[in-house]
Amino acid sequence: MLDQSNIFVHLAAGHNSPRPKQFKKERIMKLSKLCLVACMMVLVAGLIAGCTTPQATTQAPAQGADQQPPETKPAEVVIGVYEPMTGAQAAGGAQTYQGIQLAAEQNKEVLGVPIKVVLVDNRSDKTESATAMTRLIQQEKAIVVIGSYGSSNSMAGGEVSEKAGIPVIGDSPTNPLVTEGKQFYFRVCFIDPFQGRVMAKYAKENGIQKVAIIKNISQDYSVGLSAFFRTSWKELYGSEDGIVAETSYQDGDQDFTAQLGAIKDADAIYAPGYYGDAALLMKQAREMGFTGLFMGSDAWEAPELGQIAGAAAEGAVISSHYSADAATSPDSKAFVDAFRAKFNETPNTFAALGYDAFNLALDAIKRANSFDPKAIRDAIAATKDYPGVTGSITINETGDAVKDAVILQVENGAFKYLTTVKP
Amino acid sequence: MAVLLQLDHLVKKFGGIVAINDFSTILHQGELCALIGPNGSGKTTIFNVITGIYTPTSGQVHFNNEDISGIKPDQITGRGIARTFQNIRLFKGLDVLGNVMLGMHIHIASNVAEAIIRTPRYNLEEKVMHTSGMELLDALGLADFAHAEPTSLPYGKQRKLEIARALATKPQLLLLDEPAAGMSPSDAEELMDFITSVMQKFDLTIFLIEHQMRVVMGICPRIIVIDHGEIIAEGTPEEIQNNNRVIEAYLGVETHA
Amino acid sequence: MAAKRNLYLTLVAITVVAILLWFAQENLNPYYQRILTLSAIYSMFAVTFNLIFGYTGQFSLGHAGFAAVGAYVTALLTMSPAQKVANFFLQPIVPFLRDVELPFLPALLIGGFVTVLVSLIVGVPALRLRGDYLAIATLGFSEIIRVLLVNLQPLTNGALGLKGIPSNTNLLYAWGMLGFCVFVCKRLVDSSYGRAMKSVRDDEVAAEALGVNLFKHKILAYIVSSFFAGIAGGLLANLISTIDPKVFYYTLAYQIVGITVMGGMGSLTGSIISASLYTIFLELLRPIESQINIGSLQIPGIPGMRMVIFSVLLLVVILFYRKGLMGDTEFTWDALFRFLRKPKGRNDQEGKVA
Amino acid sequence: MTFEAFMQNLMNGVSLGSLYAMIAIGYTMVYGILRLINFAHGDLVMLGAYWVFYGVAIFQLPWWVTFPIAILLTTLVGIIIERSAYKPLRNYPRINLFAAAVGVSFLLENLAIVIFGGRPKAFSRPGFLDSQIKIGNVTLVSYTLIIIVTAIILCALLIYIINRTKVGMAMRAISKDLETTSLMGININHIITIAFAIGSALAAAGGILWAVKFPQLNPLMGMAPGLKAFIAAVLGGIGNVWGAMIGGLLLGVVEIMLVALFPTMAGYRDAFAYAILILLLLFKPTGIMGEVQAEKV
Repeated sequence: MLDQSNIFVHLAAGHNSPRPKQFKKERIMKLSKLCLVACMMVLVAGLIAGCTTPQATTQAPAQGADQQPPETKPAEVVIGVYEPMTGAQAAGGAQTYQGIQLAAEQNKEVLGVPIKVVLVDNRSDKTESATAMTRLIQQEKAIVVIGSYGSSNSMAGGEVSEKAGIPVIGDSPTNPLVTEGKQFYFRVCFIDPFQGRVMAKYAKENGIQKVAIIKNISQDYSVGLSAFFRTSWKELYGSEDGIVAETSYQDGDQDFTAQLGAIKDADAIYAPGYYGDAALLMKQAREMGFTGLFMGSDAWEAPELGQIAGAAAEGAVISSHYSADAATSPDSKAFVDAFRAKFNETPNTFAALGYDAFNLALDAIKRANSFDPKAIRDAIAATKDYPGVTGSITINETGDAVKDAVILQVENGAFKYLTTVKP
Repeated sequence: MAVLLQLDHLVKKFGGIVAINDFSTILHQGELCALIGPNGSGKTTIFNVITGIYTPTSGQVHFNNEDISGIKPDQITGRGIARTFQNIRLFKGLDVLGNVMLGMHIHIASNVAEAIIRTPRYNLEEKVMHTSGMELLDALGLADFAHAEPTSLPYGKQRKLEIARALATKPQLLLLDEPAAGMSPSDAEELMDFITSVMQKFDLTIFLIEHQMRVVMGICPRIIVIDHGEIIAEGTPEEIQNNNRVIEAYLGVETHA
Repeated sequence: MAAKRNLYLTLVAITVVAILLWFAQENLNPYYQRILTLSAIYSMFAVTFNLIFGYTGQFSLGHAGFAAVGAYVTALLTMSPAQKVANFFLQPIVPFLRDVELPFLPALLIGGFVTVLVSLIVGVPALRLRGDYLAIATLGFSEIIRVLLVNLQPLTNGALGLKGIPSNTNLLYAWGMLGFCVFVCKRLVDSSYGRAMKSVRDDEVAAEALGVNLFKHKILAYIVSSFFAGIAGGLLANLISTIDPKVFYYTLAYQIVGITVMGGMGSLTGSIISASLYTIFLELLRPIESQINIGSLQIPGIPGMRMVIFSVLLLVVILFYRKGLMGDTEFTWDALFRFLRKPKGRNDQEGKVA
Repeated sequence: MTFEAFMQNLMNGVSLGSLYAMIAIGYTMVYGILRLINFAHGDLVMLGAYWVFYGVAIFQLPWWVTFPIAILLTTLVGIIIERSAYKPLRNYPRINLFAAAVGVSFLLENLAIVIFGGRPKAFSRPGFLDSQIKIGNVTLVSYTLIIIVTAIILCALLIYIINRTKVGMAMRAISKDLETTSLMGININHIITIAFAIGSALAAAGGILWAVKFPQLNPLMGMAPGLKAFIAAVLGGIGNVWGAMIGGLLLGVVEIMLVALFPTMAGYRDAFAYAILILLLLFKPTGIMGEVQAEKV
């Protein structure tokens, strides 16, 4: 049907020979069609494979788990990870994954079965997050999933895992909506209403009288925290009068001078958002002569914040989940040391949360003594005083962790532990 | 004979440049009139004003005793004026028959929904368009190429196809913009015969732009000559040939004419 | 004769596909179901973009906005009042939106209609603009919609987005809607109105001189295009069950342009093939990012590598299949038979015409 | 608003606008010649900034060495892109070129994520750009003035090149009619490559100054400036260098002033920018400085 030698002759003829152009075009058309047919075949083959093989493997762990797990051991147990490795939130995803990698390295097996960690990139995108979760559950046969940095991604994944009945442990999605109405979604971090209150309380205790809020209006995280901060402020101060301004910016904005121009007379600026934006904001505020306090949130925590903002960041305070300085328990210290050894840097909140989420999953499997997702789910839900490196974790009835928050302060470009706030 | 087209003191300016200056003439039903003039003398601009591509700066265009100056080109086509273009403008994305059938689109009665559902009325209309399109192509000697790409046709046939496409709109007045441009003298002559035959067959009035005087001498009873947007002469071929201003305007321009 | 044969073949093919879809719906791994469903949704985006650009020549980049409107309307209409109240915990939802709850299909159609209405606000004035100016105006429009979605909290819940949208979209709905969309587009394109649309694309001046009302036909293509793009958006919302304004960033429109060009401008078949390949390849490339073991050799996965390779593939297709996978040809039974029977003969024939 | 506040905002707007302008003139030049909306332009901005980062952070080079090298490297990338992705498509419909530009932009962004990493990086300003200047009650950082001055110099230079040099004349000829120009014995490929090189160099310069003003680098940092510069170019009349300059300044000032005057409406800022753009296009479809191109019938 197709003369192979001819194809190469004509392709080799290249752009410079005008004569066989018509002929060449035909060949290329033909080639393209063959490619198409091939692709279709791959698709069909994939579909057939999908229909038949995986079903067999799913049953294995699940069924075996129902009775007596240690006797009928599956060949491996898959822990799925879906994090934004590309796209706008790639930074957070990468940090979280470092923690997970370390945890996976330290724990090669659970209940005597080797662990396989499968990372799937969710591209910081809802559609991809949903597909990624489906892949982890249906294709990779994960029995428990870790993820994801970014509440928006987590919500998309949560819809899929809920239907499939696979438990998920969120590492750092702090939006209350993530676990709302979900039986299978948990998290090892506190949620935004608490975080907002922590900062409002800090403001009150440190004599802040006038605050301005600058939020990233296109990020659910930032919008939520601002609202919770405002609510708590009102409770603590009795009125909203102290909030002298509330203004906003959008993803991609880097010039905050106009927003800052309006709020020169505030004692403090509360700007919950991602650290890249926050660093620029502080720098510009200081350049414009603002001398008050900067207050931020857990997403500020990154070594780059100090590097980007330089002197402008000095003294800024944030609420966060964890501090390597406050690592008092032996576990925490060991974690920090191991992390430094592996990655040559100090772990930040997200790495620590990833580490905790992974270890909590293993702990739940052990407590359930089973590979059955439902049993694991129940074990996670029953978690009480789990000694994580980010603090003691107790899962409440909504699936959220009840735990301490820490307040950190930027000192010489790094985050220093200031105090701990109980829930 | 009834007046079909009446141009009253047309003026068209582009910025400071006057492209047409006080142009007036009358075309009667069944007339074949030529508009000639040197390059850049404003011939095509007059066509563009008549067909609504440009609105006149001042003056009016009356067609069938209706003032049509300033209305949109497609509405003017709907009133019964069709045209061809100097540089052939066929639709590459449609085949030869499709180009002709497009010309009939203006007369379609079915609406879009009917076209999508393919109601009996639409199907009938489509069928009528198809057969009359084929008839038209047949009459102009293009039937063999009905499903060819228009750009694959030889040059002369592309010209004919443009005329066929214009005829499909069922015009009373046909404007031909240099139909013989780029043709050899013998081909041009043949085309002119073709035009007269079409004119009789379809009961048309034709207004025709030509660059070379010689081409229209034989067939046009009346010739208007313009230069710099103004009429410099009007009359029978003989009168034009002997007009001093015309000779002056063309001198040095038409060395081979 | 041949026409009748083709009609029967088409009917048989539709039946077979319908049965296959139904079977897949019941038995296929949900992961593959999701990929195939997404393929259908992206196909709808590509087909509708093809209609407005490939057939009518209007470079409209407003698809992200169309999809957003369709998605939000459909989502808000299908969510239960309780779910909506739970969602809007920062600022309560406006009462008239809180209390409506409609079945999926009517909600989808309403989503499509609302999309048309909203798109006309910019379409009516902007379709007078040509080429790139139209592109930037529509792109700006779609960004305006996104900004409004972010800011109008009582209507849209702002950046928090919506979650818990009933997951109504399945294979049958998605492919069924795609079928409906292709049917309408194909019928339109093949009709007298379609010829007029193509004439507008090829040469506006000549088209107008032949009595084609430019605006009417542009707006016609624009309406049909935005209607189905809105429906595709609604399908997407009910597939992923949660949406927020970031889903409808303007880059979505670029993706759609890329897919459509890959498939071939002016080929609906091409759009569908290309959209499906796009979705499938994105998934097929996933293993690249995980650790690969060849014997004792371990190649660590590089996160992000998938997207690099994918963009290279995209560029290769754009650079080497310059007319797209299908050019401007459609799948027809006759072409299939010719392809199967006499590939050589077809060469000669085409050579002659060209 | 007090006069000082107004001046402060105006200066901030002009400095932001100058950055837009610098990126927009590269955009508009490439468009003028090839009628190509080069969406990869924003990613060249990103590359320019990253080269400087690596030059300073890894190789410890002084800024006056890194800046030219970064511009040179970005120019090289621009030329490679033009030769490998755009040139082969020159005789195809413009939509193919557009799709190729989207593909290139996609590739550059994803490559940057893999190679540079997704985490934002800190860009350290050279000291002389970091000093504070106080004029009355208006506080300025020296880079603000340097950005404005650089933008004006580059724009003037570009206009000189386009209007006074042989290459510039050839560029103008190509933008009028590519085919005829090639018949006149001008090496089209050569000229187009030069145009791309200049455009890329401008993008790099814009990127470096962008990083000076906003010292935070991430692989997607070029998207927003790229889009804004495109809007600026369209506002000014795409293909027109002065227009791009004016469009950029206008956009910058409007963006800042809008938020400064209506702080509560800050969330709608982009919507206003687009609305202005659309309205302008409706009343003046070719932008502020664009020429009306009469179609020959």
